[in-house]
Amino acid sequence: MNTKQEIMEKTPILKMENVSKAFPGVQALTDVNFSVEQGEIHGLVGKNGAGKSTLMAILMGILEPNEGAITVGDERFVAMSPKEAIAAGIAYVPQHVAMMDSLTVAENILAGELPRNKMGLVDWKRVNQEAKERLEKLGLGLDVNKKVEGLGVAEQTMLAIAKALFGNAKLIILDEPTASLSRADINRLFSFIRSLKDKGGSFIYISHHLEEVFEICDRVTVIRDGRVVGTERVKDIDVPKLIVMMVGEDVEDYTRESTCVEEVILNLSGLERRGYYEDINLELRKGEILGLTGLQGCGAEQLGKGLFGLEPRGIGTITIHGEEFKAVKPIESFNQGLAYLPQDRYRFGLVGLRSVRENVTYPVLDKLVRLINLVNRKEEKKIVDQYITELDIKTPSTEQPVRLLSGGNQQKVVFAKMATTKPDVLVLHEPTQGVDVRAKMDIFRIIDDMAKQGVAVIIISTEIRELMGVCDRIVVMNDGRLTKEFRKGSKEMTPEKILAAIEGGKNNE
Amino acid sequence: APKAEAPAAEAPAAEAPAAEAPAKVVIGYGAPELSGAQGQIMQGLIDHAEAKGWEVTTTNADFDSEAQANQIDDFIAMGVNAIVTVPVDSQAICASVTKAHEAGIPFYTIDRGTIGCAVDMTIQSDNYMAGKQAAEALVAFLTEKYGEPKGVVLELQGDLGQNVAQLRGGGFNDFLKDYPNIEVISKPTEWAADKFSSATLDVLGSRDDVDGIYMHSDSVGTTVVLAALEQLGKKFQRGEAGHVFLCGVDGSPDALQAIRDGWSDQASSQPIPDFGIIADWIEKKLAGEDPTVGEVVQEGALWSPATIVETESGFVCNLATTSVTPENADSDALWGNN
Amino acid sequence: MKEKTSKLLGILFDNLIWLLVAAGLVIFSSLSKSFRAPNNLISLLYRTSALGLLVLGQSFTMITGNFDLSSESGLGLTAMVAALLMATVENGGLGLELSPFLAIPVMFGVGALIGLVNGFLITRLRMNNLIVTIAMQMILRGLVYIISPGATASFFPKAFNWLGGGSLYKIPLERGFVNIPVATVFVILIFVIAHIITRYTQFGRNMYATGSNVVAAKDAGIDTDKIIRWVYLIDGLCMALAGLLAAGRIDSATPRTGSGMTFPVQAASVIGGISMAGGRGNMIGALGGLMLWSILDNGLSIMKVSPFWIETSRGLILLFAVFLDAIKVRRMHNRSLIESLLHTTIGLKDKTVVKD
Amino acid sequence: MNKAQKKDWVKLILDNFIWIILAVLFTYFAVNIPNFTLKSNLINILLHASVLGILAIGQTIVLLTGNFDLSAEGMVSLSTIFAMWLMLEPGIRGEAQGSGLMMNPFLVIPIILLLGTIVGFLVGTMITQLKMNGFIVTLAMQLSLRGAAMILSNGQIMTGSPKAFNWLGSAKVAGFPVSIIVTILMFLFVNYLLNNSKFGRELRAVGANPDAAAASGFNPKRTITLAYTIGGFLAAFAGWMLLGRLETSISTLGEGYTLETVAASVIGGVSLKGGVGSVGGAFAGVMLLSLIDNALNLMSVDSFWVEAVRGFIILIALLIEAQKFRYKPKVIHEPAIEKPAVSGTK
Ligand SMILES: Nc1ncnc2c1ncn2[C@@H]1O[C@H](COP(=O)(O)OP(=O)(O)OP(=O)(O)O)[C@@H](O)[C@H]1O
Ligand SMILES: Nc1ncnc2c1ncn2[C@@H]1O[C@H](COP(=O)(O)OP(=O)(O)OP(=O)(O)O)[C@@H](O)[C@H]1O
Ligand SMILES: [Mg+2]
Ligand SMILES: [Mg+2]
Repeated sequence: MNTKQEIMEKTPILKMENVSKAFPGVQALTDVNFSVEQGEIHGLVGKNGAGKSTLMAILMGILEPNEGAITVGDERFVAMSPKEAIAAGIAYVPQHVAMMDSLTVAENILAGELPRNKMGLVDWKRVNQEAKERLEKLGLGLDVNKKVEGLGVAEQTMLAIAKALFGNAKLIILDEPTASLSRADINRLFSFIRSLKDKGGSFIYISHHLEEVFEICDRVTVIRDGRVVGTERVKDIDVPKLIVMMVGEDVEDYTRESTCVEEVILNLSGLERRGYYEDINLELRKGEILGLTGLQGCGAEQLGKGLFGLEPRGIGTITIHGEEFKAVKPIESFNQGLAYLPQDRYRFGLVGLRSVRENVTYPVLDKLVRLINLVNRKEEKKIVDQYITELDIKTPSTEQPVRLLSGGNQQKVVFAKMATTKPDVLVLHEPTQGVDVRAKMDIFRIIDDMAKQGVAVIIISTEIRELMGVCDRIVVMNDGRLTKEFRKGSKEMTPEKILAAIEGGKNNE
Repeated sequence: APKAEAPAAEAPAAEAPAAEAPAKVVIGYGAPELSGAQGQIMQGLIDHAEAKGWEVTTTNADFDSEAQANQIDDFIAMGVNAIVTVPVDSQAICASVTKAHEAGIPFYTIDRGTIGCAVDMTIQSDNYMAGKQAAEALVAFLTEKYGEPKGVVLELQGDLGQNVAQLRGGGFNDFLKDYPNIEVISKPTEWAADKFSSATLDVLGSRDDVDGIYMHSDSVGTTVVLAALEQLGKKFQRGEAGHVFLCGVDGSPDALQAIRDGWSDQASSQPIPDFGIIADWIEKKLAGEDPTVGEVVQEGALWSPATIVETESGFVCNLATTSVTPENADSDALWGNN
Repeated sequence: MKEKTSKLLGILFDNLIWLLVAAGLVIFSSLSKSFRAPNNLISLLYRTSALGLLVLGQSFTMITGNFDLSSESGLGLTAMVAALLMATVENGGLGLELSPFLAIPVMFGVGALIGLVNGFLITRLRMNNLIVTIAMQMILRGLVYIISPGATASFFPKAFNWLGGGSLYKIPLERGFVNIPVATVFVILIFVIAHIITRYTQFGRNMYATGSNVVAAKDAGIDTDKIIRWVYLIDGLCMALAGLLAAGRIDSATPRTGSGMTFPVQAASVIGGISMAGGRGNMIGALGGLMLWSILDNGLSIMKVSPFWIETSRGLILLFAVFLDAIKVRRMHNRSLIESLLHTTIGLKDKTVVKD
Repeated sequence: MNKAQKKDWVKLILDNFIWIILAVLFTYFAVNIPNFTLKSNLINILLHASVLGILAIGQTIVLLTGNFDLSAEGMVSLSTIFAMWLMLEPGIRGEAQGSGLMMNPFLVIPIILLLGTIVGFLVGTMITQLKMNGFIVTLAMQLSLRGAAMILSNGQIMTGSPKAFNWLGSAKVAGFPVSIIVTILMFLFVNYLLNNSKFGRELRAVGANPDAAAASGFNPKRTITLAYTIGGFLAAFAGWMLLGRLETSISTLGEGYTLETVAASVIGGVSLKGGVGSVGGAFAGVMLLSLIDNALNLMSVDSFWVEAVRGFIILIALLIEAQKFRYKPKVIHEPAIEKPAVSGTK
């Protein structure tokens, strides 16, 4: 075993040579050379729409390249099929995990390789058992008999990872696995990845969280506009350098000075939904940006959805501008001045089949409607073009179906859509997930502008650094209760303290 | 052949056994469908049966032989005294006939015989003959029009899966075989009114040389076809130039009316409600009596004289059909007129 | 105690279809003596055996997220082919008077062929499964008319009718006997097999995976297209079996045999809990759907409901069945039963309170 | 950008591929079938397309929301029978009893249109508010409506609708049937509406992803209900048109229209999963079917072959149409999410 590894050392397990790929209206990849060595964790970074996922899709045989060749181990492919890719020992956690909603967690994890008894029939006992073990190794305590429908994005990602990591794959691709994961999950994930690496496993790791790249990767390759800018050992560079490689200029964390005034807009008192959250009391001022953070399943998600009416809200009173907020359905919430950016952009955020233009203007159609509800195309186009430039959404045209955009660009569309509504209260759940360093700044600037115009904003997120940069106040939620509050400027407000507060709930159990 | 009297006279004799069996006599009637003439047939049987104080339970197979088989199973399960059906399919029905006889229940069919098994009696009007009658009228018309039997005629067929349609088509086409100069364009319609319409529109809309139209069912066809002709500006009365000769089978009220109004020319009228007289023979059967081969006469009845013959599919009672033309279109004896 | 009962209710609701079946049996039995006659009860599945096979095929395709509207004609064609081969000339056959043991394999050949063509068009040429099968329905029915042509072929060797019309065992009674038809037993048997396939084999689970989410299934290395092709092949064989049952049942094949079965097939499967979205439902449920359908069919006609009213009654009863089914869907929203009931019946519920 | 424009052309062609097929087929028939291009025949083709077309509009609107409507053909049957029942004199015509109300057509027309609308609304409500399975609900509704028609008519043919009523179905303007003009106008209007109105956006959004639509401030339930309501109205309207042409009705009228309309819509590029497609495409689909039927009536095809040939041509058309998938890029960015139970279809 060990000797074998010695030999394999330094020999690339994967080589992609001169790979090019064009889509209608988009040159996604030009002449990309990319290789991964046995037993290394190879980072892959680049702006949204740079071509990372496309490259991986080609590697998995989901897309076929226009040119180029792929060598896995000692096999050479011009274009491989998904079956071949899997046979060659490559496992893939796509940027957008697809789950079989109508099947149980256990079956989703083991699909295609269900354990069978000697009669060749599926052995459900063992199916559940193995699934359970895998999840526990990743520190997930999910009920494996539950159907996947109703699970959150984070949980679904973890399932996908659980599926990929435990196969006997030689090379494992993780395309933005942490976009929706909490820090705790990430830590567990990383330690597990390392243990596999020690056993000789190789990884391709895609992320927009550059500090993660430095934390876990050995080498990193940067792609810009479909071209490889370069490959570096992480030892040899630092974050700013990397950013310059990606973006072409350097970007520092976004910070702002508070714009909030005394006038209270939103008031939550005694909000409670059994099993999710209880005793929620909160005041939000005009122009204030409030960060709400906590562990997965701390109840923040349900609170957000509840406020907006995607899920039952439970009991308690809410007032906006002093008058009671009774909305139980999204449409009513919009009308009463509350807008919400959902975390699960595929279920709640986007209508993938429809164009960028349509998606952006859905919530404001009423304002665009002229006689007998015909939409005013001119104004519509104005709005859309404005956001496409402001967020530099990478799309061949406004008519491109959103599902054909890159993940980050899709996220930008979701954000643009919410920004168009000019609400009194804006609730954003992970607004920057999957978005590149540069675009994050644009997003925060827009949030800032809205706050300046007097909108009260709640950002539900696990990205403490970002929150610290942009929020006037950060509230920590623990097992459904608001346990701690940090004010901007107070010396209390340090990442360590906040993290402690977040984990706190767990500790005192 | 010995001449039997009209079975109605036998009625008193039938009382006795009916009395022995205290339970009311129940007849199971299985209709193949309920649109057009079929509804009339069912009503006819019900009328005759209820006149005898019997009860009739009815089902509708909707053109589905298997459904009919199921429904007859149900009758057997209910233990009816006799089963009467209009078979969806003359051969497919046999499985059910055997079952019924095994259960000791007499089995009768109306309008269509069985093929391959014997029933207690079939009462029918000759569909093949009906088609012939239409063809005769057509030939007469064409000969008058051109001095010789030639021309083009559109045949609107019923559902070719059913032997009614095949007989009505067969009688018509076989008769025309002797007239090579008459071209027949046949279009299937599955008895559907809209298909009658579109076929007429399409064919007459694309060619002007069509002299006549033969409808496998004038109860479905007459109004529809006339409406279509009007659409095409080809609706002329008898005698006018460009009049399209209309003939068909059934002798529905509309058809007769159209004949009287001079739009239509011929209809082979079936003695549809009279099929119900099968009740008389059922009564006999229940009294343990078999039909007698020979002629049956009843004064003033259009179906009379009917002839009873014994075939390998059991006794068959053929009721006369009438070719209705402007001359006899008013006769009250026609079912379409009352 | 309280959650025990609600748990019980939960179980009942998950097998709602069988609840309905039971209800149907009880109601009709109490209403009609002839309905509860043992022979009639046993014949419930006998009368719909052919339908059952189509439901089975349909369920398979629907589990993978596809439709098959061609099966009714497939049944007709396979039946007619066999009939033509076996029947004598005067009975509408070709006069080959083939032995059933040759004719039946030919049937299955035809069925398999239909399945293969469907599968090929849908997976290789990426044609919309619904329309493909609609077109196939026309084509196959057309072929029946062409080969027959338009005539019935009947009277087959006993061996051929055994499965569809034969009786397995006759229990003598004081008057008459209780007859256990082969078809009844056969249908139950085949549904059990189907259940085992769908629940306990890798192939079966791959069917669900495919129907539940093609992308995910592909990611898991499942060759979804292959699965779909297999499913349509099986479906084709089901048509042949159905043809065998239907033809054997009435000892003949008419040009119309099977026509108009499409909607009953769909209805039975969907009532049985097979989702048209794919990936949901199980064969036992489908069997229940079949039972319910034939209970309605048999019950209504035995109840001396006027044929004019049967359609309507069936429609309304169907509506009621789906209505109950809807309550079940609400339960999936993990609501309490009472709430579901309230909500489903009049849409009234205190929106702001939810008991989990 | 130039490249992108070229690609847009490809897209344009692909999206309107059905029209090309239509054109090809038309030329083929025109060349091979005598009299095919006669004015009277062309009018006939449109005439057949009219009733089916109206129904196809309704079907498309419902399909866009990701649902089926199997009940429309039942409404065609009931609306016509009910109209007859209201207008005819009591039972002089065999068994087919009119109610004897002898109602004035100008009253009857609004009544049946209202009937259709109400039934459509009921269906929609059952599906959205009571969360009942759309497929079965509409199927059951079809049975019930047909049944009602059968009860009203005793299963008998009812003939002889008054002239005033038949206007829509049989009248002509300058030798051009009103029904065609109305149908074409209807298509143009609805097509424009769906492509430019908020309602159109809403329909497609709800069909493609109900949850996201709801989260975007739409009301899926309202939309779906509205779609079915419109469908019901159009079904009754089609009934009015058809009765006007046939002057005859029977409870079995319109059997098989459901499959035809669904086929037409899908051939015209409407997705059964909802969210994509246009009424214009559906119109092309209807034209295709009607073209085929007409051609089959003109050609001297053996009656026994008609059905098979018909199916075969449809299959070929679809086959060609389907091959455009080869020019469409694969999607790597959307987990094919299954729709939740908004429409009741679990
Ligand atoms: N199926 C498709 N059709 C057309 N264009 C596509 C398609 N898939 C991807 N693209 C385009 O290719 C480019 C690269 O996309 P890709 O998803 O690889 O970017 P990415 O690096 O993964 O971005 P992100 O960080 O946002 O995930 C983008 O501009 C995207 O719009
Ligand atoms: N227990 C639950 N957990 C999670 N989500 C839920 C739960 N109950 C309902 N929802 C979601 O909350 C939303 C509103 O609930 P509900 O089912 O009342 O909507 P609805 O029935 O469409 O509204 P209406 O009252 O108009 O029928 C729906 O999107 C539903 O999916
Ligand atoms: Mg990506
Ligand atoms: Mg509700």
